[in-house]
Amino acid sequence: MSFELLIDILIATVPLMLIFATVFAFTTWLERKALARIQNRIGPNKVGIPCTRIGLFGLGQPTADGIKMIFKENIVPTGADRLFHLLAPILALIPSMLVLCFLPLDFPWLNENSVKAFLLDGAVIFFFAITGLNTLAVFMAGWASRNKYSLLGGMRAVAQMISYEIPLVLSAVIVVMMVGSLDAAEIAGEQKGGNWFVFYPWGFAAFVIFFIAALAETNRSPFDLPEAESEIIAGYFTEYSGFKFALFFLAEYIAMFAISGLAVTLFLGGGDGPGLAVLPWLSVIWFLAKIFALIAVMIWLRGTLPRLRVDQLMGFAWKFMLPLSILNIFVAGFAWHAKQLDSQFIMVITWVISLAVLYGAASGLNQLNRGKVRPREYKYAE
Amino acid sequence: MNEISHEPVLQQFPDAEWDEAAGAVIVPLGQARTMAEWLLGHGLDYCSNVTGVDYLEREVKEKITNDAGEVETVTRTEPARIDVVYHLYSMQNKTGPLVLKQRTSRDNAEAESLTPVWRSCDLQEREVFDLFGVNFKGHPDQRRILMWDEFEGHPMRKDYTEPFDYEWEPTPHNEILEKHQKGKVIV
Amino acid sequence: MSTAAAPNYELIQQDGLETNLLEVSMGPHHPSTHGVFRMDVKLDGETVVDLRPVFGYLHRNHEKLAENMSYLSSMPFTDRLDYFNSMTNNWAYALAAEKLIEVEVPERAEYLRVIMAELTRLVNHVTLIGFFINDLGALGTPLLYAFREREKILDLFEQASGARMMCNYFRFGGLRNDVPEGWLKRAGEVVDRFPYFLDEYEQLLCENEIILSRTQGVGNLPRELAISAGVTGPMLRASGVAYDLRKVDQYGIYDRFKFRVPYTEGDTGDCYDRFMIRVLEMRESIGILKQALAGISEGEIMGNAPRVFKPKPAESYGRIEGPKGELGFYLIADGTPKPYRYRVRPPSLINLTVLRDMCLGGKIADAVIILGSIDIVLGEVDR
Amino acid sequence: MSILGGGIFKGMAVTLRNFLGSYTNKKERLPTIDYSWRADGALPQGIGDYPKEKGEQLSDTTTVTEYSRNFPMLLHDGGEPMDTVRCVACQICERECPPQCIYIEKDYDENGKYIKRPAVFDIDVSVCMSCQICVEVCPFDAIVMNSQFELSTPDRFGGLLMRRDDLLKSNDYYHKIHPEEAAARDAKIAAEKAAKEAKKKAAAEKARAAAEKKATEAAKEDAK
Amino acid sequence: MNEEISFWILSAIAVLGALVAVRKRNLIHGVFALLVFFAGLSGLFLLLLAEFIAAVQVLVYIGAVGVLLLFAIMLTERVAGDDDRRMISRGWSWGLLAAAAVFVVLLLRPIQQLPSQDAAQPIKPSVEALGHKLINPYVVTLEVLALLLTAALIGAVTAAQGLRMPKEEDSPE
Repeated sequence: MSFELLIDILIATVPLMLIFATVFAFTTWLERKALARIQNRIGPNKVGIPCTRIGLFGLGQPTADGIKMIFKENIVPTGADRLFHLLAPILALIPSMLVLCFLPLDFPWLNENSVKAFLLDGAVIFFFAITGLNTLAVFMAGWASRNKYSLLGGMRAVAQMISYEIPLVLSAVIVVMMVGSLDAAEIAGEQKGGNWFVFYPWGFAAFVIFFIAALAETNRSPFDLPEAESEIIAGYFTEYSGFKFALFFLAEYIAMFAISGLAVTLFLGGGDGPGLAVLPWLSVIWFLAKIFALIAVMIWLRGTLPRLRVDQLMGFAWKFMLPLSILNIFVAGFAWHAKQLDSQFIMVITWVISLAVLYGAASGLNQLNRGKVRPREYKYAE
Repeated sequence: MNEISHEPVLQQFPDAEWDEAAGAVIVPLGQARTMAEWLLGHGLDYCSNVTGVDYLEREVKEKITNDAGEVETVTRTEPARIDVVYHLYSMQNKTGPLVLKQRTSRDNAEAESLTPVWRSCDLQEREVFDLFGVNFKGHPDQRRILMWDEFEGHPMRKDYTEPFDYEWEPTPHNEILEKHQKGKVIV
Repeated sequence: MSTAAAPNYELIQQDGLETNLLEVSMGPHHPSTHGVFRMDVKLDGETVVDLRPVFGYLHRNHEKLAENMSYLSSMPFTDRLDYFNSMTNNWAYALAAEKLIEVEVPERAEYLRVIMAELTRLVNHVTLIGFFINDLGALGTPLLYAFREREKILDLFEQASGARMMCNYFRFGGLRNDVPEGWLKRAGEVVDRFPYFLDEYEQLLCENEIILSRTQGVGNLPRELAISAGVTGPMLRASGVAYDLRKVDQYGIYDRFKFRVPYTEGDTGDCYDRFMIRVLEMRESIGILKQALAGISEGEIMGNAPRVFKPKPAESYGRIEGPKGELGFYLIADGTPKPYRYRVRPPSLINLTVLRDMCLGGKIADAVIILGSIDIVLGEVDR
Repeated sequence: MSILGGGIFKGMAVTLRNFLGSYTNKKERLPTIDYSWRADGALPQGIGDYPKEKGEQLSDTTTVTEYSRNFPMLLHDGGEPMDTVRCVACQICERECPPQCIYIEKDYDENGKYIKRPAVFDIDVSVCMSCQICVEVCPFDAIVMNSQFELSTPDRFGGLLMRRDDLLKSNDYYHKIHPEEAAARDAKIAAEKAAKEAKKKAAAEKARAAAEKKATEAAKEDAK
Repeated sequence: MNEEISFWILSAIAVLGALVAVRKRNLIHGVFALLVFFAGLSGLFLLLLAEFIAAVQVLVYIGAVGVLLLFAIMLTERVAGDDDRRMISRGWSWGLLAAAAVFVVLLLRPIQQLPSQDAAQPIKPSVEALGHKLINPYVVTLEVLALLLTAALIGAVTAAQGLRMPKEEDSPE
């Protein structure tokens, strides 16, 4: 192994981790601030530059939180599996960090070799393979804590992640099918010039399914059942404190970035955006901006929605998302063949038919699953 | 709110008494359940309040007019007792209340449970059992409700005196204190 | 009827694959048991097969305390029963004691009592809905909107009585003091703004698909059982019984106001009904408030009742339609300045009678929201 | 047919409106931050940063509302506190206090004669629940509610036990913190005093008249 | 050189994982050790430039089989055994014999052929090539496998349906 290759790899990986760690800190602040404003509070506003009274809108809050987390006591319950209790947060963090390198981020400082460090033919499939490891970490945390709530949370998390991985993968498969490649860079390249897949009916449906499944995968509201504080305290990290908790927290946010990044790659054109011809490095900015847009929607949803019940959650995955995403594959295949004919008229027809089929199927499934659930009328007695 | 007349009850159950001062029907011994079912059948479907009242043995001075037409003060002793009071209403007729009282002795307090008739007595009778020590025959789940299971005594009784410390139990502190007083531990 | 009412403490039979039951003690330290309430839950997977409420963690024997002090002195303690609704607690106690000493309440005081009680109802219902949605898993957004509006009403309470929650405002025969100048105008402004908030609140919650599917068909309470179990308040009306003490007893001056009592059409009520009945009740309360604020006139606020008194031996039972249900006070006077017997009929406790019946067979998440929809305050449950 | 997920979108519209509204309409959306919505508008603006930035009015205990109450204080009419203290140590408040946090001892002079003032008047403010019952039962208007709230202390046991001398406040101070209430109370005392004086006067008049009558009668007698 | 170092490290991880998986009496620990073995194996595939197989190894063996094992263990009575007791089971010699037999049968020939393989050109199997192979020559096998899996899935669903609790009749509205 040449020393230079090692340097190249470090050039590729270290900034990635640093950037996302910083972005993580900023996102926690953003989330707290946005949620506070949604809830008509002002959120963190005190911690700014130390030893001064400058608040900086509370931008120092993540740093302060981090310092607090590090110095907090690490409590391991009696009877807990100490080794697994320690390993679980680490195991949660590693896959989340690892998958970041599959995102097609063209940093200006990358050279040929360092790009090669991530160059994998099957980037998309690797992405799913590695994010699947999160399940194990969650299970490990839930089991090792020796707490019934943790165990319930762990079991919920495992069931949920496995179920939602299927619609997630199936909607990604559509893009892979249309592009004919598993390579993330190639998929992003296909969407250059505003030809984003989200603008197609099948692409839009797949994007919505992907986004909903991604919410479930990252345990975000309204699918935050594994950490449902009103039912099972904090789920699998009930017994975590201090730095281990911070690692879980970090892992969760990094996973959010990673999965949003994949959504951006698959459906939102990757680094595509105006001004690329003049400034090529702008693509990174566009990419991150799109990630932030998705995360803002996640925060917005979190501020709005209550969570589902566990059986409804599974029902939603298997009875709504799965049939719809399978149908969507057929629609996409149909659209692909129609595209080969290269006719404006057929394109329009395809559009209309795809839209009708997808919307009809969605509302049909919705009716089927929700049954008699609807707003009611009430009587008044004088 | 229309009052419910107690006359039909007294007609149906001749043994029942009417306590004018309290405005309550005193249920004859052993007939509480039958009476409750009869009342339920006659529209009193809602039992609002169940509680106990503890009366110690006491001397009552009463002014009565004797045969000669003079007012004289008579002292009589009222025996100690516990009343279990039920406030009944009718939701369908929107009438009420009718007050029932089960009277029982203090030493061996026992009453008939009306939980099988009105579910609302469930927790409230448990509470009376807990705080007054009235044993309810026929209650499906008679346990202490507000006090902990190991608690002794019935705090709502009038002669209840609270112990110095409810939850005193020997702790290491005492040992350390003793040692400290003997000069063994240097703090 | 008694069969429907008979409590059944048997475990649900489980068929099929035999697995160990998971026994979870939810509470007294649990985020959503609304205080130090505890439920001993047996779970089969996530399904509740047995549930036993455990009470008493906040027990302070309020009744015994009150039996050892004068009638007036236990008035501030009634604030601490249901600490969300101190005004209505005061009213119920004042009502019972006023029956003993037979004083007239001046008209202005009666109007102010109605205003305070209805404002309290708004506070209670709006926060309850917030907590309920919080139990459903929303990240406190509806709750904080509720608190935002509650803030405005609590400011009114503070201006009138000097305290935000422990108001201690009612006295036997009237009120402690008159409201300050301009208070009625400010109250009018708050009341006028409230419907806009309710519109927004309903838009946020009432059509949300997740809330609909989480609450409908969950925690069914049949009418028969509700009546037999003495369930009162919005919970009873959600089970299809239009029984409101403001209509039935017409205590105070409620006979002067025009308002309607919302209730469910069918024979059973679920969590959604209980939630919606409260929303609709708030609208009616606003109607009452508007009438009361328009109808109030100048005058005395205190009848000629002494602060400390010795009522003649008698018994009285005063009950009002509290926001949580029928709040009753049972007093026995024996001629001394202290009540011989002082009993609170706590709606929160008695509404919990049916908790087990509603939770069995549901999921653990359902148990949490059913408890939320019952609307308990532990200060009142344990007393 | 309603739109798929229409309720969710409606809810999201509401939260978005609140998000934006918290920047534009503070009066409605952030009532605890913005106090200008209050009709009296007399609230200190720096209150949000309370321990760091004390609003002007907080330091001299001017209160939020007229009726706000924190812990009781004893009133005196100015000058040397113990000479003009209104309390006569009748112990009614001690008896009526719901949490039993008042302790009073009467004052006696060296001859063992009861002077109408308290020798000891302690209020344990860690027990006091600010219910104002003592104020209501006091027949001498001697005890009223203070609104000072900065009472935190590092001393667990002694620090929250307010002694007589801590509790003594002048009537002027009372006028400062609760102007309306104090004025009403003063008026009531004045009226009572006037009534008493009138009664005394009437009694004196009566006595004088009786004496005069007696005198005239005596004079008549003498004349006879 | 690099490849060799990586190979030895990964092999060590895999072997250690396998050994721990066999020896641990705590079932959960055992499963996680097994997963470490799978991870090592996946690394070895990656070293052979078989990216797709490596990904599938992670996806299927770690992601799916591991979780399946964990779920199965959750249904057993005693999850955590005593690690100290009976470190070597009674029939260990038979196990060793069986392992040796499998090793000989499966790997003897490839090992004998090693020198000749050395000269062969390393091919880079791309996902695309794999896909074409699956669709063109092996399409029947693939379809049959798919059918089998579907049948298994339907069977599992049917079995689960039979075991479900008899549901109480839906309450009226």
